[in-house]
Amino acid sequence: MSVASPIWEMFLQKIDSATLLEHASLIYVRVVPKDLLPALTFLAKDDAFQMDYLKYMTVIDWEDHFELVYHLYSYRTNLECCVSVEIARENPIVASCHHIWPAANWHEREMYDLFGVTFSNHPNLQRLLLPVDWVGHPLRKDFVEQDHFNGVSTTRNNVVKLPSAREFES
Amino acid sequence: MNFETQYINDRQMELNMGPQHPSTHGVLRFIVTTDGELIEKVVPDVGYLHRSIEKIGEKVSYHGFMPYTDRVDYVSAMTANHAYARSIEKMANIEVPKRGHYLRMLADELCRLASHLIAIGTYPMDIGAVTPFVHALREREKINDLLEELCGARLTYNYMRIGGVSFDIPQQFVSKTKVFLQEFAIFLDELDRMLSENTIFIQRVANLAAITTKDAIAYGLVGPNLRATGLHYDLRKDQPYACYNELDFEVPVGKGEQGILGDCYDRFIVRVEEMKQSAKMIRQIIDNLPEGPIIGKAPKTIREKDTSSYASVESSRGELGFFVVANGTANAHRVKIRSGSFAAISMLEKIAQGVFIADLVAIIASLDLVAPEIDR
Amino acid sequence: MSVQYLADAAYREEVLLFFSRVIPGQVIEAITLFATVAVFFSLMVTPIAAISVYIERRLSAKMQSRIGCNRLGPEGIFQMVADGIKMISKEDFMPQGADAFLFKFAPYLVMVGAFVSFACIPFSKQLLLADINIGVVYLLALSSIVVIGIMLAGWSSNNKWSLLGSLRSAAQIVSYEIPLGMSLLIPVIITGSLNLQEINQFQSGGIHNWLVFYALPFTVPAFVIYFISALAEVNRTPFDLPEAESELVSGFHTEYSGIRWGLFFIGEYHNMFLISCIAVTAFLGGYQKSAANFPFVIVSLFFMFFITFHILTFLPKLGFSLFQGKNILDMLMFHHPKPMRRWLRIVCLILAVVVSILFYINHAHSNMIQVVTFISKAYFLVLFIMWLRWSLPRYRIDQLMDLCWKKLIPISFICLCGVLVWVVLI
Amino acid sequence: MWCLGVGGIDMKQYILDIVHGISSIAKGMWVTFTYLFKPHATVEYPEVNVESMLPPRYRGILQVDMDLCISCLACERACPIECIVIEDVKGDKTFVTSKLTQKPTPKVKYPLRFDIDIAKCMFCGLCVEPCPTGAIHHTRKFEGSVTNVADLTYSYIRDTDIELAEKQVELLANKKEKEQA
Repeated sequence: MSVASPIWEMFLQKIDSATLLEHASLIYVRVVPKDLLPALTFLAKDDAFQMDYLKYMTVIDWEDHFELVYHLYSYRTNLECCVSVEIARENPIVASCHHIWPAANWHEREMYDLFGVTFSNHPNLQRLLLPVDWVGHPLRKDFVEQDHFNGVSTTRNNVVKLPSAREFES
Repeated sequence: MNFETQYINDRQMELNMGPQHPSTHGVLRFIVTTDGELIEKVVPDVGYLHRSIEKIGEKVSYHGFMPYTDRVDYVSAMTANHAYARSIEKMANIEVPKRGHYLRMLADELCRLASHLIAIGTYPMDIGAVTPFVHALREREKINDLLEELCGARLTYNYMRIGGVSFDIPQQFVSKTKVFLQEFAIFLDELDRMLSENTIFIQRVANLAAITTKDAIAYGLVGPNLRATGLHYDLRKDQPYACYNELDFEVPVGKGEQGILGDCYDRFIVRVEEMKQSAKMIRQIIDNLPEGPIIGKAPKTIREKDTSSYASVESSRGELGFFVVANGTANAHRVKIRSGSFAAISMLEKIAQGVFIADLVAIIASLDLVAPEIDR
Repeated sequence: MSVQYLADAAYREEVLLFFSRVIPGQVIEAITLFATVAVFFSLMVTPIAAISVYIERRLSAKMQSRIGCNRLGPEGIFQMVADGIKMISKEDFMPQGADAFLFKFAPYLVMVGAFVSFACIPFSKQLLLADINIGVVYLLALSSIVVIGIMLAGWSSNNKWSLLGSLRSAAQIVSYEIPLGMSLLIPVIITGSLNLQEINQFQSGGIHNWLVFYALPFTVPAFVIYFISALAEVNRTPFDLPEAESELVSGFHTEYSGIRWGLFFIGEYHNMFLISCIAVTAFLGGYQKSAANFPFVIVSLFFMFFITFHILTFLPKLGFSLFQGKNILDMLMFHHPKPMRRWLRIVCLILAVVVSILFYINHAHSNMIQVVTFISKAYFLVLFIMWLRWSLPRYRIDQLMDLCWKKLIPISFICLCGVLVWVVLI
Repeated sequence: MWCLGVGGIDMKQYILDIVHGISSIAKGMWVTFTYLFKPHATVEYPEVNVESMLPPRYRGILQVDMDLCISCLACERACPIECIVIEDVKGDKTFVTSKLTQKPTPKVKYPLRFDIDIAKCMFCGLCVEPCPTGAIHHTRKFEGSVTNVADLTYSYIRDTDIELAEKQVELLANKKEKEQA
């Protein structure tokens, strides 16, 4: 399904601020944050697309901004595309799309946990993988790991670098 | 997830199932509010096995990341290798020779057998029958011996390289696989007699936590769990990769023999059928292995400029995909791993309502959840 | 016929005389009875429970294509001793917040329920500890003591999981007592007496006199129902819900350790042997002489010779090496060479067959032969229970209840009425 | 005797369930019974020498053959965990026959320290692949239990290698003097 096919033309008229590009045979729909939700609902509900399967949602940290990627696929029309949107790095707020795909519930919680992206009207936005009292969001590029967590040191001295390594009796 | 144990009312109590519990597969924890036997609400608490493999992906070169992909799903590690290799090959458009594809398929199918053996072994053990588990492990040991001969390791293989595979098959590998396939057929027949028709097993498992196809797709369920709901979708058939189109095999789909379509029994039967299909495929692969090199031309250090690629493989727990974003340096900018168990456990809260505690254990086992895939 | 064989020893009169001035007669009677039960027990039944622990481990290993315990002593026989020592030497702590007195008291209740009900089982014509003329009622009463013990254990160990386990077992045992009682009534009706000794005398003669075949369409299902509900009484698979490892960690005895856990463990194996003894006395013609005894006797004699021969051939080697000063632990890891092991098995088998034929010929005279036939028949059922455990999954609590109330009780009613009609007409 | 369908339960189905139940349980138990006569599939580990049973490609604990090592640091770069540490010194050129290609490969740098932290190593085999002379290779040893983790840092340098390194440095030094003179 190349980019120039009629379906995508119809999509562009519907969501005019979107731009299409292609990486490694995967169609990217770059969208402005304002009409992220309309684009997603259109892709999910429209009978030309019927993208009912949200493969995953992820955030890419480009040092100056976040890029939020939704990878969608549809079982009926065998269409696949990535909707991506650029959001600010400092406390980004995005509308949650768990009402369209319930699968998004846990993906959004993981994004909140590892990147710090808060999703508005999410039913239960808490940390998913990390302990409740963890400070910071590890997958961000500027994350610095404290050397103690609840009194447990998080670093192990690199034995190899010490000069006095022991003799190996082969 | 804040869990001060509130005192709900005099009829309900909060039960902590896991992370040290005999029947949570790997390190998972379930906060169960129950009145003793019937479960009112299950809240899974994950993250005990979170090693942040995605952060390691940003620190290690493309070739160096391959051993870490084994650790994403250590029960069927070959499929994770295969998915990562395909994603990088797609990005840097590297050609894999035909024999390389065939060896990859052989390793994938052997690993699918090993993983399903664990799935159908631990499933009856959680329901009480201990012997099938030990026999399933005995068969899995034979597969581990074969894979050990092929690539040198038993669990975390690191067998595939970007552009192909690292070793060719040793001399008597084909005859040893044939001997294994015969013994495996005997085991499958025993398994049917011991479990698939056993009334206690059927009573315990039929009509339990049935999932409709619509809900499964909405929650992103994949693999045998999705096929058990009746949807005929398999990556190897619908988006064929690595010469799967040259093999002939059927995709088993749940038929609702013992009760509602998509219940725990269907998930079990779909996995047993898949093992038969995989055994058939292995026989076809070792019969007509093409000649030729086993690895294509892949540059020593891969440097890709701001492209990203996603490739997925039908692992034993459904679609396992790697989304890799490159930024021109020798290391990947971002590696996102999409795994089957993550979707399955996010659905547990919905399907495990109003069941018994004994059934919750059976549902967890039927979804074939594996902790490393959920927490990555 | 109320003469107790062992209790009739000479010392009873002096004891009576000495205490009669202090304690009334009946209390002394009861004390001497329990004394003999305790002595009899340590000699006869506890070794059988210990052997069945070892055999269950080896049998389950064989069924799972494993080897099982074969390190301690030849063929791993001293594993029994090692288990015992471990149980005694391990520390048995009490969880914080546990109800101290009940926690300590629960194992004894379970143990008493299992041990004391052996008093009325007739092992042979003379070897019967207490010729209680209400034997069957005595047995049913004791099985409810075990329920109290399990509930106490579950409640007092201050752990939600064990509380769940004990409540499950209470529901299970109480509801399975009805089919148990029903099916045990049938031999009582046929023989007309509650006393187990008379039930057994009624079945003398060959296999055709066994009560199982007495009113065929009704007593065979009654035996099957008795066996199933006895399994539920004892929490063995497919009814081992109270200690379901995969759900409730290990049910009511999660918090126990050391000898307290040991008491539960021994209690379980005693109960298993007890229900098979009752089944044999009530339905399968107890110690009576019959041609059908051959397979049972051969198997159990083979086991006995197997264990004694291995210990006999091991002792000189042990003595010799002790003389040489080797330390005992290495010696215990002793294996016979392979050919010798095969030879020993063949010799044991031949000897078992010959001795069982001898037993069959002069069966009526000696009391010991009757005991051996009775135990080997009971032990065959114990092996069957073990075989069940390693091949069947577990029932859920509501299916368990459904099986009991919807299937077992109706059928046992039908059998009971059938036998009533049968006894009246024929 | 008992008219079918009384009391709301279908009598035929009731009996069929019982018959099916007993027959399927009996089939299952027959399978476990047949296992009583089949040989065991397990191996008694301490008695049986498992190392000899392992296939030739088994990836066990690493071993480095210092005579072949030309200290090209390929293995140190390839290791994703960075658990290999090599310090070397430049010396006179000599030739070493590589185990893989049997061709003489030039050896310019001489290692003074070659340590691998086996505790961190995941035996992935990525270091063995790029080695030109096949110096670093897997053995079939897998028993790596030690009392102190530091004991698992194996250092493969022997005294002869250090003397060889010093000798080559002097050779190179006086060769340089000869060129300047």
